Amino acid sequence: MSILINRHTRVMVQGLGRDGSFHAKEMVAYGTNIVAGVHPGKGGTYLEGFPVFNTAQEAVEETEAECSVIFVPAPFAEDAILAAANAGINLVVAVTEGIPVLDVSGVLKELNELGVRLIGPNSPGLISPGESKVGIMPGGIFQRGPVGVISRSGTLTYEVVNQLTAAGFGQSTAIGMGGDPIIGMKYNDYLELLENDGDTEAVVIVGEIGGSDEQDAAAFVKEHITKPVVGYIVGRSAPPGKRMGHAGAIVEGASGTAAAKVEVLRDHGIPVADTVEYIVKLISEKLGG
Amino acid sequence: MSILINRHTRVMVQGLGRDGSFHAKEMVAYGTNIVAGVHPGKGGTYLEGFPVFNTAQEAVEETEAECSVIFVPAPFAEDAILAAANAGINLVVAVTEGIPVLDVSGVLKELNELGVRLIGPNSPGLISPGESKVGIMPGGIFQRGPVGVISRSGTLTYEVVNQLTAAGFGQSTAIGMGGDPIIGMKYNDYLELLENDGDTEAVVIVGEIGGSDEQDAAAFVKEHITKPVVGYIVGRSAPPGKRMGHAGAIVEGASGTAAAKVEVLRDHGIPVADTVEYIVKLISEKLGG
Amino acid sequence: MKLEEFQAKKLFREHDIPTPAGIMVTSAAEAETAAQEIGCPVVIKAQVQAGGRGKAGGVKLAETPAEARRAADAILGMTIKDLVVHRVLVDPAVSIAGEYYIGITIDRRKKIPVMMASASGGVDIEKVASETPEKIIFQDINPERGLRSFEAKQVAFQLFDDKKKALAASSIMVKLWKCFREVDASLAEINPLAELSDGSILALDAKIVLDENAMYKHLELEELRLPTPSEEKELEATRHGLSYVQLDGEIGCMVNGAGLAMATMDIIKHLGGTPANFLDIGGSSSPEKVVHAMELLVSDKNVKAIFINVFGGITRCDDVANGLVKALGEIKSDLPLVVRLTGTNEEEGRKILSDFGISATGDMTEGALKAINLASMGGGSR
Amino acid sequence: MKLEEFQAKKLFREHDIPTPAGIMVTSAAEAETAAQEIGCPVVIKAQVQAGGRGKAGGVKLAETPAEARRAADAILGMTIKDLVVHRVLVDPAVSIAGEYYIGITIDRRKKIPVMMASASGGVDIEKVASETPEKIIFQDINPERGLRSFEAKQVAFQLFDDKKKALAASSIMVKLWKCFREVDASLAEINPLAELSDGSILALDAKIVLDENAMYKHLELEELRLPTPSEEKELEATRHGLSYVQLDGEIGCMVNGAGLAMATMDIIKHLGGTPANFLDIGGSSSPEKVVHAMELLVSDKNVKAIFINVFGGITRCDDVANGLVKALGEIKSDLPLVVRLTGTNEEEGRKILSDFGISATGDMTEGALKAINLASMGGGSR
Repeated sequence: MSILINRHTRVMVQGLGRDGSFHAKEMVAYGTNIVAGVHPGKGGTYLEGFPVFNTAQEAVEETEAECSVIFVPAPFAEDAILAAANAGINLVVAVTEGIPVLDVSGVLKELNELGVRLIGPNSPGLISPGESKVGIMPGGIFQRGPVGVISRSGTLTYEVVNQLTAAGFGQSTAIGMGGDPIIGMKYNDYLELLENDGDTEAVVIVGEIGGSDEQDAAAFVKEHITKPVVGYIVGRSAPPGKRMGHAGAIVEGASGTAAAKVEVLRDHGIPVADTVEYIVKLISEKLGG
Repeated sequence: MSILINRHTRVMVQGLGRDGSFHAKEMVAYGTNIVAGVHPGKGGTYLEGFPVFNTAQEAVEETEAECSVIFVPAPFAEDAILAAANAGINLVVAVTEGIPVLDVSGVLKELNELGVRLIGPNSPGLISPGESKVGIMPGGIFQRGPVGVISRSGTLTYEVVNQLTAAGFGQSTAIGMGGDPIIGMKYNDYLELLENDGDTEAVVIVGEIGGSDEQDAAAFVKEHITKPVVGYIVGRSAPPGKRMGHAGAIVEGASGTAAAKVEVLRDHGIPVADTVEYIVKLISEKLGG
Repeated sequence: MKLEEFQAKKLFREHDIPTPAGIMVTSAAEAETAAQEIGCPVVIKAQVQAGGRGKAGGVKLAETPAEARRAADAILGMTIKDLVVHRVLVDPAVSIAGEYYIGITIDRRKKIPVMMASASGGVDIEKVASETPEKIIFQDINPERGLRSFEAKQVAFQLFDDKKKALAASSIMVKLWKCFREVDASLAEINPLAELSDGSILALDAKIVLDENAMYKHLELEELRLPTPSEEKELEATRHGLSYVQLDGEIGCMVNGAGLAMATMDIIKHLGGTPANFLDIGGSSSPEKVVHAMELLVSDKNVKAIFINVFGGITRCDDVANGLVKALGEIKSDLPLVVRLTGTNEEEGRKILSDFGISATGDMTEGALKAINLASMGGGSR
Repeated sequence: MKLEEFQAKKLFREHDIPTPAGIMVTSAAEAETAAQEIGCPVVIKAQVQAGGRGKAGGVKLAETPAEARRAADAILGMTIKDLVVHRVLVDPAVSIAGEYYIGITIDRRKKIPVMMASASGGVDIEKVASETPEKIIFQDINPERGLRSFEAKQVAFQLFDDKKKALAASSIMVKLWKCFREVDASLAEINPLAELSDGSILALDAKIVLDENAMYKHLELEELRLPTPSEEKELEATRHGLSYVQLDGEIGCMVNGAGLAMATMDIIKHLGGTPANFLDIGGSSSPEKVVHAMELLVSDKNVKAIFINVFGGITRCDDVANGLVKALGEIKSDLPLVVRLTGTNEEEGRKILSDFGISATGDMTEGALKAINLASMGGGSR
């Protein structure tokens, strides 16, 4: 088991430019069940054995794809996400960085109406080790196991996962939610799924400055989650008002600081690690590894 | 019994200009349970004993109005309808004539989402004789009784009702759906309600050229309505491409002609009257009056 | 409000929809100059709001400016479906490789705008719709969200295999929607949407009908109104708060309410007469309105009798009667007149009329019959 | 991208939001001329992207053009919250009867824009929000439908009893939303929205922050960018595909990935060191990028040691190592350097570095500690 994706999930790739094509290959190599690609004008061709279509609608009709990963450049990504959602895809993973925030807000309204889940935008995707990966995460460092990882970041997730794997703690599913101010699914959505996932025994929340998602997660964990949860928040040394790489990583107001987040997590009984090594230690305590 | 409105229905009036004020008085005189008026800047005043508010939201909060009738001029009517619907009103009657068609289309999307019914626009309103009238129909000619009347017109409805009343056939509820190309509720919506109304024993459909609502009604009657239904279609002598008063009364394509409508109604077993007198005769046959 | 081709193309250009760079002219001499400016060959197209211009000889190819002059001379003044041609459009002739159809209209049943597209362009789309409906692709448009790029692409890739052409067509579709929405159209049509031999896509013809209800938002578009003589009369009526459509019968009708006005025409026809017009004077009983309405009826030389049919609802019959009396005092006409008056304060109203020498009836059928008889007796001396 | 007051007011005016007709100037002499043109009294306002200008002496009233000159002279060159004042806005002074607040921002939790309004304007709205939250009215905005007139009126009638004022305010709210939506803002604020003694309502101050993600849609707005010196450096980094924020510590950091870059700063601080910057070089290993990144670090005089922290994911470590070697060959600096390299093709990458004389570590904490030690030993000679 795992959440959201497994080896059977029928995945399509939208945007087969340089990045999209490269990662499509990587996903196929990892074992992801890629059934279709979408790229206007490339309809009728094949890539890595999967057929490419001109439109998302055609791709879904022909292949019954159920999940789509978006590599389309920012100016066209909104349209691509809506195309996927309206074609019948039920999980969209938007890797694209730089989609205007108000556009994402509008997209989410429509996706909610359609009952479609969105991961990202500006997300590295997600992986259920040994099953499937959708996005750009480096498959090699992941290992199947009992830890769910939910993060707002890419490389930091890899750092955390790498150390977990090295210490013998594999992952059920690891998710990069995306670094933008407005994103689709958030901690609480994933926490609920991980709580109900038979393979997951503990969860790591990797947070950062900006917004108050970590605070929301703390309250949610206290009320709804029975499995052990461990937190880690970066950006303690970030000055206010400055965007730290991610569009969403900017301290505005008191609640957006790392200190505030750490405090709320701890107040809600969630141990917070100061370093990546300490995450492993906390997980090891919880799981008795 | 009656449909949509009765003596208990809490009605508010939006737009208390010359027409709105006049008809508000007429409604009060008829016995309609007017609980509030809405007119920006007139908040805090009273008209005919009911309080006036600056916004629909305030009016609904304070008076629990459930039905609103719109007399606001066309350029502001879209906003007024949305204000009512978002404030919690569940039946909006738009008397206003001349709202742009595309704007009505957008309004209906939102009203559907909110689960709010719209009568009109460009509607004379509706009346449940002896109970309540919402709109501009002349109460005096109506009489309580077993006939439901659904019409696309105003004065023609009065003509029909006048003769029905004179012949001793009162009305359960009479509705003017509105003369615009896009309107909220249509024949089928009303037919379904009248079918389930204990007081209604027969229904008169008053149709006209333009669109294909009468054809849709014919199919619906055949499939879903057990009570006797009588039809009457005007505009037999209307030339194609010309707007006959109502924005919606224009023959475009073969299905919009009176002849086509009469034929389909008859094909579905609905007798169609050639004159108003003949409507009364048909009803009298059905109800044995 | 229907726009002529050259006007619709102007709106298209303002919305970045590619169209031939044509020039509208009103004389043969100007057509020659325009042809020189554009470069021959050119096409001379009659500007009338009627289909079938080509068959009627209203579209001609010209290889030289002199030919353009002759063609324009032949077309200007021509009558196509009762409409006299006052304007021609001089368009550069293009080399057509394929003809397609795109149109956006209002679907009354779905209560939303709908785009239709077809690879069978250049012909009567209603005919395609009825004979080979499978050749038409329908795309619903959410009125709040508009036509999105992905929706347009879904349609365009069904028309074109080639990426460049499909993307060009989908871009035109989205722009056509934007134009439709911005001007509050009830119809916007490109027929044909042409694929030229160089692979480019452009709107070779253009049709736009504007929503009369929305004209208050678009005062600049009001200036595009080019009414035909019969529309001129309807417009004049509109300015006086009347709704008027001229027909060719003998009984002039004046009615309060559009539905009742249609019913009045129908009963006249049903009883063997011929209605001369549709005329709705609305709910008000203002004498001025009635005067204008009477003037409209009297000015119609076919009218042999007048039937005034009023149902007093909110409007009281006595008010209406007073208005009528005042109006009739101002109108010089000996056309026979039948008045039917019923509803609120009917008695009072009839009394006012009878004091004026008019005996009103309360029954519509009776009134109609009386008017028909008077008309058949030859009507008044005029 | 934060706009200065005079820029935000210009956008407001373009969206028909009433604001004082002020003039932005960059010298005291121009301020005097502007005051003459506008008519005294005027207000001279420092144009800096910082709150609390008034308290800092950055806003002065002038009764005569000469006074305006003196005021501008005093304000220009002043430093407010580390920002030097280069521009002042000369606004006509107005007679204020009341101060209100309107702002539109993005609610990350609700994932929609939200309007806030308060009768307590002219003060720090965050303070009002935390101390007397009941004084703020919140209005959700549907991102697809925008702020509608009826929603604005619901808010405006809570601020104003008077119809004219309420309708003026609600109209400003709708226009503020239109401005917000059209320029893709993440914040648009009027504080104060002033009621003048003549009963009119206008935007006395203006604040707009634009969404950097949306700048590709608004190339004309890019020209409004007036970076401070530190922003200039950040912008230069952005042009090279880097994400850079300068701090005031001693350890220059270069990291791939924003989250890991923050974690790197945190571990340095956790271990007792001070990070000199945030620097994310992204996923690519292009030597050019690394060269620019090194130049950024070396140009910071506070830096005493450099810590390069790379986690090879999709990017392979050997590629990164090659890039580093090439880059380091081009950069002249004897700052001590610590490289941490791990992930995909780690072995190959470390070999390439060690051939170049750099012994990379695989552990982030170890690398950070080493950099801190090197920095505390005084760093390289510069």
